Amino acid sequence: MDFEYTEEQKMVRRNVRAFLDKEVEPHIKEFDKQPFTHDQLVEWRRKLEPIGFGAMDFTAMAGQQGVDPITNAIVGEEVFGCWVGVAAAIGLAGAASMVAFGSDKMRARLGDRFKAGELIGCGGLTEPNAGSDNRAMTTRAVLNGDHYVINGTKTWVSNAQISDMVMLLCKDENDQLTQILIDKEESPYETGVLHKLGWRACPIGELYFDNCRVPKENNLMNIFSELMSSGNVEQDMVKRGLPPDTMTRMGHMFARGPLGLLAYARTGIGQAGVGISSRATEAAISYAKERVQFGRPIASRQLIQNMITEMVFITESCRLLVYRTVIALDKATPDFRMLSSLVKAYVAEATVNVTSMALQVHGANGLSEDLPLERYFRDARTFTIPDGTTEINKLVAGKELLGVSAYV
Amino acid sequence: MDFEYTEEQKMVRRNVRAFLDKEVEPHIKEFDKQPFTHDQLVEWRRKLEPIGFGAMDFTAMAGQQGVDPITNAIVGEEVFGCWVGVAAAIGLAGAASMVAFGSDKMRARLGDRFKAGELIGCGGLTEPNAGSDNRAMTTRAVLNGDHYVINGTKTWVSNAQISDMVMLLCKDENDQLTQILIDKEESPYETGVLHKLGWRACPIGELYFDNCRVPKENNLMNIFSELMSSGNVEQDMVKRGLPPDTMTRMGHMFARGPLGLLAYARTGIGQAGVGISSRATEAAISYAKERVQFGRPIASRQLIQNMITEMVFITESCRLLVYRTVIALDKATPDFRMLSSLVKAYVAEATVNVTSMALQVHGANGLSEDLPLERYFRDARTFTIPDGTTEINKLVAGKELLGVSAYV
Amino acid sequence: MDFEYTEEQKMVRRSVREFLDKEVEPAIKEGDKRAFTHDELVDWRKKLIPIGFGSQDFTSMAGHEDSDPITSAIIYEEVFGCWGGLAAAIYLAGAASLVAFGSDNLRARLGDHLRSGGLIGCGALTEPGAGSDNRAMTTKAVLNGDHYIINGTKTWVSNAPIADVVMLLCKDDNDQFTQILVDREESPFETSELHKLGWRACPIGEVYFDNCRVPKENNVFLMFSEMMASGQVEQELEKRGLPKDTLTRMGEMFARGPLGALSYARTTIGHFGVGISSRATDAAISYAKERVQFGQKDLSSRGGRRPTWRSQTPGDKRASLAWTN
Amino acid sequence: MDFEYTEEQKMVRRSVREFLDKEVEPAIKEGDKRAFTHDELVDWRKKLIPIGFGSQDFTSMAGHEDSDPITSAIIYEEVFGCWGGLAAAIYLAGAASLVAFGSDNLRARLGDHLRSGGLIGCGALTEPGAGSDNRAMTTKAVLNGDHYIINGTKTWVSNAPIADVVMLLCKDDNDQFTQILVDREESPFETSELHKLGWRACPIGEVYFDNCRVPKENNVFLMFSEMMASGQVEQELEKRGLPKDTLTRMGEMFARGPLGALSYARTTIGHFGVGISSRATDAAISYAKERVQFGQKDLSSRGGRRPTWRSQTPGDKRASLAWTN
Repeated sequence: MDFEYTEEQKMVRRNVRAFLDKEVEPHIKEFDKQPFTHDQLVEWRRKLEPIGFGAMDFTAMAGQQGVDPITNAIVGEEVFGCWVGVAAAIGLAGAASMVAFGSDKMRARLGDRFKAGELIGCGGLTEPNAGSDNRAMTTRAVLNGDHYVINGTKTWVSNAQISDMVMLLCKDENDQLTQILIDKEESPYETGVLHKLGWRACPIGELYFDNCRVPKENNLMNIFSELMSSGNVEQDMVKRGLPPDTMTRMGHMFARGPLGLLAYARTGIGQAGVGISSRATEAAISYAKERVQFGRPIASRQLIQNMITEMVFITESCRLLVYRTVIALDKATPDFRMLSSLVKAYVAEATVNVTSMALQVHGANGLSEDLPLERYFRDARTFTIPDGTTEINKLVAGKELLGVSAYV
Repeated sequence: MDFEYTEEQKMVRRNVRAFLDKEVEPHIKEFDKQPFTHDQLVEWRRKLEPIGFGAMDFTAMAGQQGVDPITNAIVGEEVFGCWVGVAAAIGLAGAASMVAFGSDKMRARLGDRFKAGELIGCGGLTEPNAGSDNRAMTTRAVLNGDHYVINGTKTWVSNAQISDMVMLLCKDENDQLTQILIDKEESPYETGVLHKLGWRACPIGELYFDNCRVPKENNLMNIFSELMSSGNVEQDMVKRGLPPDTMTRMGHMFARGPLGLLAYARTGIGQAGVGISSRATEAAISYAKERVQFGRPIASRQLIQNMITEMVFITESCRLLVYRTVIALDKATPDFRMLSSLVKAYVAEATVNVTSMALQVHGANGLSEDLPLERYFRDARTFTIPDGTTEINKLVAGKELLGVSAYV
Repeated sequence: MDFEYTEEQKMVRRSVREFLDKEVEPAIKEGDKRAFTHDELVDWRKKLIPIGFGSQDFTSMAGHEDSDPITSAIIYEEVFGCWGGLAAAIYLAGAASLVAFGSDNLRARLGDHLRSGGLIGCGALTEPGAGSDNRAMTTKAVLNGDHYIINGTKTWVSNAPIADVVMLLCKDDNDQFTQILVDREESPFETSELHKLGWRACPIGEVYFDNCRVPKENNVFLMFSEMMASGQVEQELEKRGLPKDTLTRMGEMFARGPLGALSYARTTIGHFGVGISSRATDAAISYAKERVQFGQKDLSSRGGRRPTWRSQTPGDKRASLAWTN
Repeated sequence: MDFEYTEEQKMVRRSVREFLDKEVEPAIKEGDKRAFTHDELVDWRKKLIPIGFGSQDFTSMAGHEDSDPITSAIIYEEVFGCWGGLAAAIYLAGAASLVAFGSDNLRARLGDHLRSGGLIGCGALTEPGAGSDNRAMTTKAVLNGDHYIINGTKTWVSNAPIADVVMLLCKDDNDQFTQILVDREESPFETSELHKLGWRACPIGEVYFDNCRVPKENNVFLMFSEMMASGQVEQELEKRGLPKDTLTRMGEMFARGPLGALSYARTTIGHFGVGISSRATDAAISYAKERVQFGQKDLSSRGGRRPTWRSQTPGDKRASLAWTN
């Protein structure tokens, strides 16, 4: 066991932090008021590419290729800790990377824009009446000749209203879950906007499919099974401009069905939580040392030290558990599902607690939009819902730990 | 960074656990009713020596020599998790190892019994009116010819009533803190017994010094400064049967004054907490899977999974922070004092919470003395007081983090 | 709405607290080391009845020892806050009060004991396999002629080891819940003691029914339905020395089935919590005001002086939450 | 002790809730996007005065808009629970009520406005460097002839951007706390707005005093001491249209110095908490009963139907904590 960062990891954190402080921080206040437009998000994605965040690699959710998972976690902590709005929007736009698996026609139509980083993707999972319970989904794709005809509504979809394409999870004629890629230009769909507590810069909305026609060949499940049975997967990958071992890596991510990807997303929220908690704690420490009341810095008061030591304890113990999870995911150890849900549930809640205390240390200034504390708090509070609420993730972890489900 | 145990560490945990389950567990119920007698404790210490716990090396508190700190932590977790009473009594008896630094006369008188593992030591720090505030100590050693004459009362001293010798912290004529070794046979003192919530097997009591005469040469501070200035420390160590690098290792422990040793004790409480939490959580998981109510195991109920996932989250995140602290201590990194107090404060409190939930999962059986849950809970609750209360450790950590003291 | 104690309520608290400080507090340290014997508990109960705690009125289970529920709450807070083990044992012994509704035979044999406060009852509900899930109970009373034959094990029964009478909840031949009064003398059964974290003075244990024979007339449901059907409820009550409105008050307690009384027991745990928290907070306030660390007071003047918190009774009035309300 | 609402109190809650559901609730979504202008707030206040919230009686600061404190609490719970931003703005505007104690000049100029509910007040306490530590205040009023010259900055002042009158807490020449009423028209000062997490509709901002000249007679301490010393308190009060017992009631509020009124404001935050928690719990209960996940109800019948919780007002009576009490 070893708890030290390598010199390179320390350098990555330093560089990323310096980049964010210089290039991003000064713009947050202006841009975190409204959801990004399509072009704004494309621009921000390009801006963050140099630090290795938001690369249009499909494995982006599982971290950059060839980069060790702790380094990825460090980058995730820093970017999310700096500005959740931009990090969430870019991260979730990564669904567009699925285009690389699309048909020749799709790749011909969208490949260039994808490579240029201009394609904004989104993932349609949640429905008004199907949140934690994905079996209750009613959005359906019915095959009609060589097209699917899709009907239904998806909600709480990040980037919905600025999306170029959708990775849709829905049911087929046989009531089986299936995944379909939808190119908005070819298969238009309507969208709506949702307004919310946090993640202000990240567009979140609804997708409305009203007899939306999508070519049969866009069924992602079919694409993958054909790829696997073709016998020349590695060549095919190279043809698509993907690394030869792509499918092996996909295997880890999807090892547990179409929702396997969630383990990455959930661990990502753990990283985000630790990143936000770190920033908030750092801010509280600085403020407490500077703010003088009753003749001494408030840092010298026991009730302030009570909050700050608790914030440090929570942040540092969560950080280590997130790292352990990140490595478990990378190695696909048997406990990765349990750990990723444990981290999603408890680190997200812990982050609400830490950001709330950090705000409190700042007094009225903690409420002010001139300082980032109120944003940290709103963004942290938001994290306890997506990618499985705290409650459903406790039940996912509980099932892994106890061998019995308590969902119903 | 790396979060995996080595094969050897896993084997150590397995072996230690198997040994404890076979040799110790069956006897706890009988022996945890009363504080050990002197001979009982000697016997238990001998019994546990094969697994590397309780060796009469002065560095025992800092872990076995030559054994990596994580392995030490594993042994500590397992022994404390099995039976705090025996672990605390043996661990704190280790003060006797200071005899190796004593005068020729002392070593001649006590050396054999020490080597045979028969010498029970204790550390006199707390006084009725000097707990966290050691500057308020009133026990005083006044030099009179070639003897100190000591007067005062020490309380909450583990092993006090069965001790052969005391490592005493007190004030000298100049109101400076000093440390003196007291051989009970040579310098008799009276003792009293305290009754308490937990740690039932571990004797805790008071020491009464009433004009107690101790040879001047037993002043530990003098011993060390003479050793350091002698110019042949390594030979001296060998003469005393100690490893040549002993003083360098001592340096770490005492680097921050006579209370530096506390960082080891505090981290040890973190290890103990994680050990107890692990056992309690394991017990709750087993019980929840077995206990059937309303036709199904209670493991399938959401309120039970809520408790158990929280217990796992707390235990595993605390475990990693304790390991990080153990390594920080071993390497004497600048944050070891902060981390050891953070761990003492928050892991001890977390352990109370975990053991309380584990008891609750067991229903009435959790209250029963036939199962260990009520003992885990009492022992865990006890840990928030010794070696600095939760509160004073928050202030120690807070001072390190914020650069300003909030003690007063 | 009105949040003030009446003068009388304040006086009750004061006098109960004074009584407890004088008569009970000094005995706790020794007394809480092991569970009460039968006679010890009877002595304690007789001692506390005058302050309004532990009367053998069946309604004591409802915490209504005083006609005013807030006054009852005050008494319960004080007694439970003073010594949980004692209060729990006396409170739960109140199950014996059902004897007053029993047959002539039962009343003839136990009535005097009951009235003198000498009868210790217990309520047997939990089983090893039936805790929250009372439908899983397996203890069964099978009617055989004019007796029930009872078999089964009850656990975590307060006062079990020293009980004279058990109020047993079990199932009958038809797997329906039923309640039976078991008189230990007439229908012997074995018990054992369980050792536990708290409530050290309150004996808790298991009750083993091994073909235990109990007269049919001891069925509590029958007792009441017969009384109701007799058309002479008031006379029956008078004969038993019970107030006329007894059944109305019972009705409130049992309005929700045989487990209805639990609502009262659960509220009593609330009194316990408030009482003990209040004592603990008083103690913390006293200690915190007295304990000096890191200066703030002249330490030199304190040498050798025994701190007051060591000798003070927990109910020290100088800092009492209860009084300031 | 008595924990029941009177029939009248229940009726007050019902009618206030109905009023709010009808007149206020529909406006919140738009209205809470930005801070009120002066005239918007005046309109809202005039709308709410009839239900007993926001009267310009100085005692409104004490939450005593009704003679019965529990009734007042009910009204406060409901209004704060409905729309925190609105309630806070109106409540804190009540500082203007001190104008009634002001000089003839002040009353002549502002009295009508005050009585009509058109005067917005604010209380300026916090400074950038003086939060909890009010002794660190640096805003100073220096007497120069018959005027004070005031210099300093106050921050986190509710209603600052739209206030007509400031009740200023600052220090005088002798570094003693003093309180001065500043009429913005007569003694102009600049303000700015602060943007913040919550209370979106309530304007909060800073107040900048830059050699601001205020007539000496606007010193609140002086106003009161002169009135007391005049020997004609009742006549003075009558002249000002205030009830005869006004000073007695004031005495209660200010009994603990110039910051005494804070105890009232702090209790008001308690009403806020209870009101908003009650609304939030009601909403959670409704939603939890309606929301189906993992089956339990026939989903097929629900397709396309808009769940009620989307359209329902938060005050849905079907599951209201307040009503069940």
